[in-house]
Amino acid sequence: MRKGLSRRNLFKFMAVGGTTAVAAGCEQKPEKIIPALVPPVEFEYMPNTGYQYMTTCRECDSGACGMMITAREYRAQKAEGNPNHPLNQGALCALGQASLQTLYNPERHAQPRSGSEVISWEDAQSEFVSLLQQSAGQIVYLGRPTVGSEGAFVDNWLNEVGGGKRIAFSLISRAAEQRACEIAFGRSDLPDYAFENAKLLVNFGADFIETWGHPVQNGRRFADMHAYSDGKKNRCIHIGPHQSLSGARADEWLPANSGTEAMIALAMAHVIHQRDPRYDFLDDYLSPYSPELVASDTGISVDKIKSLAEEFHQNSSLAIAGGAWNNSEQATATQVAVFTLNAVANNLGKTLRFYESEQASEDTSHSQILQLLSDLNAGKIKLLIVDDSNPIHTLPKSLGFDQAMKKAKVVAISAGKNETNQRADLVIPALTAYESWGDANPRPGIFSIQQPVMAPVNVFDARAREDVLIAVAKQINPQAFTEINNYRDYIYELWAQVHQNRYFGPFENFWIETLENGGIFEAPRWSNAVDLQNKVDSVAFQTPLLGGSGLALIPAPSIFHLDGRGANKPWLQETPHPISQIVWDSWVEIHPDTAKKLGIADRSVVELSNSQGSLQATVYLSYTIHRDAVAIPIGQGHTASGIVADGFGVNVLDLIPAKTDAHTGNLALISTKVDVIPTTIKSYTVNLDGNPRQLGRDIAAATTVAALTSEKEDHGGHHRPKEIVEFYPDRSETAGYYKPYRWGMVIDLDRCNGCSACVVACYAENNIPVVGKERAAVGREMSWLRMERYLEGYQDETETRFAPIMCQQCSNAGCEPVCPVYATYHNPEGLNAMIYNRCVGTRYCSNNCIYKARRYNWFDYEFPAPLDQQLNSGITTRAVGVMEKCNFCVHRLTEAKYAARDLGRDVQDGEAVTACQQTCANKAITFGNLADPNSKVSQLAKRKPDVLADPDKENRDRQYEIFPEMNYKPAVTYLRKVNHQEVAGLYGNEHGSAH
Amino acid sequence: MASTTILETVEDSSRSLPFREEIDEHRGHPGIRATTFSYGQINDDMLEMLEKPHPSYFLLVLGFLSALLLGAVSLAIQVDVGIGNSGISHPIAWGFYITDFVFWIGIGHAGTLISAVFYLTRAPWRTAIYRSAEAMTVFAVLTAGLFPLLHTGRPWLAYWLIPYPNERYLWVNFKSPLAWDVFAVTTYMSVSIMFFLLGLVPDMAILRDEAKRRGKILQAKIYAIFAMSWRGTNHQWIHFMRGYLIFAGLATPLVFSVHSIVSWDFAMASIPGWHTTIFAPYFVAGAIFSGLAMVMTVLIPVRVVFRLEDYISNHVINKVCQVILFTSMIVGYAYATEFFIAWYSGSPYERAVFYFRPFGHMATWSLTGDQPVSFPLLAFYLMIFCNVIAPIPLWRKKVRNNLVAVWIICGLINVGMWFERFNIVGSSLQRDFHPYNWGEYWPTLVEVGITIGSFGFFFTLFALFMKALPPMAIMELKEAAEPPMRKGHHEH
Amino acid sequence: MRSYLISLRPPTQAIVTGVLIFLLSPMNSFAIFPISNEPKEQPIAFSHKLHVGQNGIACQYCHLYARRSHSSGIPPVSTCVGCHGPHGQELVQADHPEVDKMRDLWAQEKSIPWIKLHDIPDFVRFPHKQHINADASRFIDGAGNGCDLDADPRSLSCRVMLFRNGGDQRCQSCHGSVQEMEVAYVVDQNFGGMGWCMQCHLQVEGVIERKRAMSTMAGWNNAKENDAHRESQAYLVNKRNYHTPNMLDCYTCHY
Amino acid sequence: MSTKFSGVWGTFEYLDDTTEAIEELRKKGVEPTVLSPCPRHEIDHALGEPQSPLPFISLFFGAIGCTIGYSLPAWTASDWVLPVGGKPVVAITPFTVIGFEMTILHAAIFTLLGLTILIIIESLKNPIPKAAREYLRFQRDRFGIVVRCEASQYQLYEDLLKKYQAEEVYVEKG
Repeated sequence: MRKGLSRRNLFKFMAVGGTTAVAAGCEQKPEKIIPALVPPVEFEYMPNTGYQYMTTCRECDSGACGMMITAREYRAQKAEGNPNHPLNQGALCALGQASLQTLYNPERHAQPRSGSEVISWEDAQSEFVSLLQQSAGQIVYLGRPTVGSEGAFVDNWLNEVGGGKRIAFSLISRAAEQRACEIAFGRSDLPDYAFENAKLLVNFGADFIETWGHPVQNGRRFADMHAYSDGKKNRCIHIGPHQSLSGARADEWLPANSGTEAMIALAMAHVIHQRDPRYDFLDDYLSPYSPELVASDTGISVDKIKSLAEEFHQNSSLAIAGGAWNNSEQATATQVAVFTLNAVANNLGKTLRFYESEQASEDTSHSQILQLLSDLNAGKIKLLIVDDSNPIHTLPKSLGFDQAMKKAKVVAISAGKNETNQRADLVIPALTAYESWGDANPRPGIFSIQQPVMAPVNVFDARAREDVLIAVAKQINPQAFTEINNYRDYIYELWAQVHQNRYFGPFENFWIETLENGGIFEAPRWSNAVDLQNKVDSVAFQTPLLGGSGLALIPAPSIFHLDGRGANKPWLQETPHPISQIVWDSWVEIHPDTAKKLGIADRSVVELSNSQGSLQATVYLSYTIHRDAVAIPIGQGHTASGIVADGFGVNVLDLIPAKTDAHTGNLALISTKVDVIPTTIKSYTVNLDGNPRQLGRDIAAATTVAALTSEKEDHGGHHRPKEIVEFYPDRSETAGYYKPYRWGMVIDLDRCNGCSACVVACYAENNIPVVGKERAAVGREMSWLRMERYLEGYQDETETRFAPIMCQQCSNAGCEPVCPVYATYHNPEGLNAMIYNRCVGTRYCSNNCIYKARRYNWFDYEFPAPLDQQLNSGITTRAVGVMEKCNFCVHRLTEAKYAARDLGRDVQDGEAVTACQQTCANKAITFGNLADPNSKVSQLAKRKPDVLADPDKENRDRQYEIFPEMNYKPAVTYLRKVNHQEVAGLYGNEHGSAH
Repeated sequence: MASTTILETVEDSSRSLPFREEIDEHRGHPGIRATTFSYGQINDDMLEMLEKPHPSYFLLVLGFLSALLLGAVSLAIQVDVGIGNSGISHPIAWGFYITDFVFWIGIGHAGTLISAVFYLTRAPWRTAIYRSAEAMTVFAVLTAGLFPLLHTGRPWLAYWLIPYPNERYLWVNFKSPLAWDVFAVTTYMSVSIMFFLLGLVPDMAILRDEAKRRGKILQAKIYAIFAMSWRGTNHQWIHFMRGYLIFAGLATPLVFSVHSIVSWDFAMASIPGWHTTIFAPYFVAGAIFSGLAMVMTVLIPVRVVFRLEDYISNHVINKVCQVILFTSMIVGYAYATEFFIAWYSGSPYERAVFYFRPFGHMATWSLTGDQPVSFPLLAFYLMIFCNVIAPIPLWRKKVRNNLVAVWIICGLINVGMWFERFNIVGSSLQRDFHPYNWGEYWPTLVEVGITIGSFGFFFTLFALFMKALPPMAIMELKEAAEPPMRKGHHEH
Repeated sequence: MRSYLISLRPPTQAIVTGVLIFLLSPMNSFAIFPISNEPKEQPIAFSHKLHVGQNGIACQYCHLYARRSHSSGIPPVSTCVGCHGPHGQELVQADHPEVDKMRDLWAQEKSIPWIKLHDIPDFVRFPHKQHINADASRFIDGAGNGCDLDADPRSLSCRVMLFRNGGDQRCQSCHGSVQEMEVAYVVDQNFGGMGWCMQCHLQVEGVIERKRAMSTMAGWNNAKENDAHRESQAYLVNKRNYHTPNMLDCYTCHY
Repeated sequence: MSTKFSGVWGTFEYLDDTTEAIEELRKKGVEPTVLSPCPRHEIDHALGEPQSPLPFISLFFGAIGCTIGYSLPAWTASDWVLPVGGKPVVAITPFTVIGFEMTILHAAIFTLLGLTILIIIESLKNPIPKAAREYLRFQRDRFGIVVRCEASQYQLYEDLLKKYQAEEVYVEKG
């Protein structure tokens, strides 16, 4: 372009900007309007208009979810899933939503740094060059596992600069699973777990909703399999010492002793094998694992194992294992056992499938790390390049990475600050995935492109890591990368090959199409040739011995912080963990019975100690953990990752000893016991739930399959009055109301996994400020949408329920009539309009809201630069003293209406989408026009007339509203969670009254 | 008697006599010795109270002013930083400020009750105390009126609550109890001030003439403005007394309506513990209860300092104590009724709140175990103790005649009634429908500062009033006294 | 009244007048704190009069996003360069000092820091697009009649008339006769005020009916019949057979 | 009181003297103006129980206030229809609160205004001599009787007042 300006540099164009929400009469400083120097090409730019760009999410290691970024004024403002992408199909997880805060994180590196000294890019590059030249051949490149062409590129680059080794490092590695595939099936790739084909899912501790595999895809497939439909509901059994989110969604939890999941799998296989011997070579292998023999070790009764095995055999079933909780010293053996179980139950090719083409995934085994450590200590490595990884925080302290690191020069290439690059000799600020090129090929048939969706954030002087590498390589070796100038060229050429192999037509067209769609997506083809190999009997399972005394320690990967990289994102810190509802902290999950025995009170601080050291954290009592175990989430306890992360919580990995899995060399996370010692320290841990129980108030209601399908009368429906005598006619009789729209929502609690992606999406969409721990402690968090977690029942029968609660947009709202200035009123489309600029701030509406869905701006909240660039410029950012709440993303509705009007029609079903609905992988949220009887939301919200007429039959319908006896007439209809059996607490039928 | 002897010192001998209850039934009112005094004596006694104050008075005012200053500084901080500086939060969006508002409005009610309601019911013991009580009404309502303004998030926009024609075409929502509050409180404030000033007119004429006599022309002119050329002619008296009666007639339903409307701020909401039909009478009784207690708290020291046994006699205190006792029983009954209805209604939400108030948390359902004693818990027991138990000794006449005991009990009632309001405002919001949102409330220094400041504001105004205006209605004292008769008393 | 006022002393007169205006003025007539309509000094003395009035350049030649977006857009500097040419290739007004300022900025790759005039508060969403493309036939009969542009060009009837005329005149209905302005300024003192917006919107057919009369007397008398009748008067569905936007819903502009 | 006062006025120490003098004067067809430090029903009785028209003023303006109190909310609510909480737009029940408060407010304001105006009118009708106005004990403990009369009757009324043991009697010659 002219004058050397790329079009993406033009985000100076801010026709509307600044903050000028000043009361009338105050003298305003004249605002400046700075026009662009060069007009952007017309169809590419329109002020105040969101443009969508497809790219790939790079937040988690498994990841290659497609992302669709909405950019306004050339600033990315919202991340959504790419609807074309087969993995996530338009949805994103909480981490993906929060990727915007990777981009705009104020703690990103702004300049290259040598030691603690800020240097120029020229100096940084020349220093990098000299380091590389000094240590040719003794270079190690430690990076994240790659799913695209980046790995090959780096390998190539290492060759060009003098030779070295690349190590892919991920704490939550699937290496054991991969190794087990090799042993059991002779495949070098990972299988596809077809949840949706199974009628029974037995989960041996995989946290498939949180971190294992592709959580977004898992969540969707699990919901498809598990959700109630047409009078049927499939079952999910969770086996393991810790429930967590995945276990909470299961229908039954078998609290097996830590590390013994494989024994149950083998015992089940034993039972099935005896009945239906499919593989002869298993006779010896399975014989030591009869249910009778394993019962005492696992803590699961013989009958239970037998009946489970029976069920597993009879139905189309799937057993899965993996994730952090299977990462014991027997990780590979556990996986082999589970694969064996699937094989004997004849699940191969049905629910456990392999792709036709064998695409080996990268070796993420920790043996490489251990090798690296010994090499470092031996002085064999001169230069360590750490790319976007944080081994100091992520690896157990016992491995001594920080000491080993001192033996070599360290170059850190990273966008954000962390503990490792704080200690690096040279820090190269890298661009985030939003600003740079890349691609991903997570499974055969998916080629996902990662393109820059905006110019680099203007306050950071960062460059794309690959571009830096190319530039450096060219300085060292003039023959290197002669074909290309930057990584975009590399990707471009690479995709030309993809094009050659598959498509006709000119490449340019293909390239543009790829960028528009976000990649190439082909349907998977399955292999039929996979069968269990007799090598499995080479893997002998031994009961893992946990060192030390006390309770087994379970480091639980957090759905928000993953291995720690999410901790510096304000949204993820402020969103309460779905299980514990704790924000900005770590906690120790202990069974109440155990706590009683040890004399530990809830919310007290305990000290955990083993041979590795000790740490202190607050106790969270929960029935969702084995009596002999404690769980601590991974990811907190940072010291140099920025103000949002530092000083919050503890790093549980410090307690993990350096034990490994025999087959892969993977770190064993389940490998130690800890002593739990009460202390007298005052706890300052903040949980956002005022009460963990709903006291029979049916906020998150449930019913059973039997109740829904039988004709039996049920007298559980005492909430809704038998007869509602209306004092006034319905609002729909008011002239002009609900014509043509009456926005409404249906939330299916049977599909909701509690993953809280919707909560983060709401933060991102609606400019909701993050308030910090101190203010969250007094209830001033601003989240418009909250994932409420309620517990039902006791002991092992405890059921966890989730209910996303936002403003219910009531017809007979309590908030409206009490506002003295009409700042909130019922608008003709059925929304509780909240008009910020009219609000005086009496807070009466909040008091009178029975759902407490309103949030108040107690202060003028700050969006520290450059987080302010993320603010959605299509809506008002609220000032102090103003009430706010969910408005069903009214700006999105307005945009949909404008778009429809341009086409000369009304908005059709599915055109207006709220942010929470958009990002929900499980499709638990349906939004639309209730005034249209044919819309999906109307269909879902419709109740059976006979049930509506007779409240005694209430449990026979899944639709319900919260607090129907208040007659607020909410526009949000919930669908009951469907259980297989009724779960009743001691006070299950009480309503929270005293007696 | 020559005109030169108008203001010769009234003999003091009668005052040094020990108190005698047995006063000649035919002269004046039994129990109030001042009704036997001559017009001149009453006049001079009252004017003496307005003499140059003792230095300790200035010290007292200084003390009140510093409390006021504390409140002003706290308020400045809050407006500057934002309402978040207070302890109120989600879900307890109303805290100290609304408590203070209701408390001060309640204090105001006693004044109107004494001046209007007891005027209509011809309770003779009101005469000596009604002016002070009415002044308290005005000051209390002024104090109360500040709180709805300063508790809003954007107090600079609080004028939007007034229905005035504006450029935006927007009006206020008259269905909102807060809009009712605006009307009720401003009406109450206006009527109280008018009533107060109206009653002052003849007394201002007395002050005007007294100042004139002493040759203080400027003072006389200022008093003359308020006296509105009052001469005491029969025509003036006729209209005045009729007007006074009408005002009393208007103020009587007003006083009951205002606190009812204030109670509807809560009763109109759906929140358990608020949504109660009993609130209007309950609040009115509470208002009278606390207001009379405040009257006693203030007037007992006044009686001691100014040695006004003849005016604020034990008989008067006795009567006030009887009303306090009566309203205490009403309030106690209301507490009991609330609990009974909460149980009897079967509503789980009501039951939960009323379980919460005395017992704090609900550990039986909670996995979060024991919580510290929360603030409303303290409020609840203080409320029960101060409002129901503390007044019980008043059943004995001996206690009612003991000034110290009465003063202590009335002080306790003030504390108790403040906490009663806090209990209502705070605890219901802490445990409402949605258990997920249950929260705790602890006030911050700013809120405490503003609350102290409100007391400073009230007492500063009252202290100034004590020395600027006749604290008792001279005209009415005279009216109640035996008129001078040459031929002695005759039945009428 | 007038003679009485005159007999008062000026300060009293002012106070009394003020109070009377405050109390008696019809609701739609005033803004308490009017917006300054003083022309503001701009970095470059750009003359709309010259460009629009004399040379006849259409508004949307420069403000090119007006029909497509919320924002009308300030012309990029390259639009200026397109006609005037950069240093070294001067075209129109080769040596005008003000134009040279623009060329200097262009040479330095800097934008022109214009001062914002038409500034509505951030809590208002004003879509230029919806107004530029609006269907002018939806005004009530007679709206905009009786406009006398010479006497009072900023009267309501004239503003509506300009809007109905369409084209560049539609821009003038809010921004005034820009083609006659040497330095642009805000013509209406209450520009951007809510009542100022509503004045015109109340001239749209059905809006008054919808605003005032379409109350339900729910529960009182014949509510249903009355409301159905009123609804029929409110033109909920327009001639193109889709629902018209509700100009009275607060959420239309404030969100 | 621009016209010069012509008449007789006297001061009394005792109420019964005063009332007897009034009764005597009224028998002679004179309506005296009586000054007293406080209202006494004996004086009213002697004057023949005169009544004030003030209640009618209060009632009238109270009614107007009531009308405003209902019509203002009703009109403003229907001026721009903003339905809230499932309630009717013009909801009579809650407007009763406003109606009541406005009734009281208007009645009170206009009672005070009416009272002032009535007193001014009466004062103009029944002027008091300047000397009587400056006699400072009427507000304290003395009663006074003012009789407006022609010069010819000065002696008559002076004697009459003295007969009832007026302390001081003054003749104001207009």
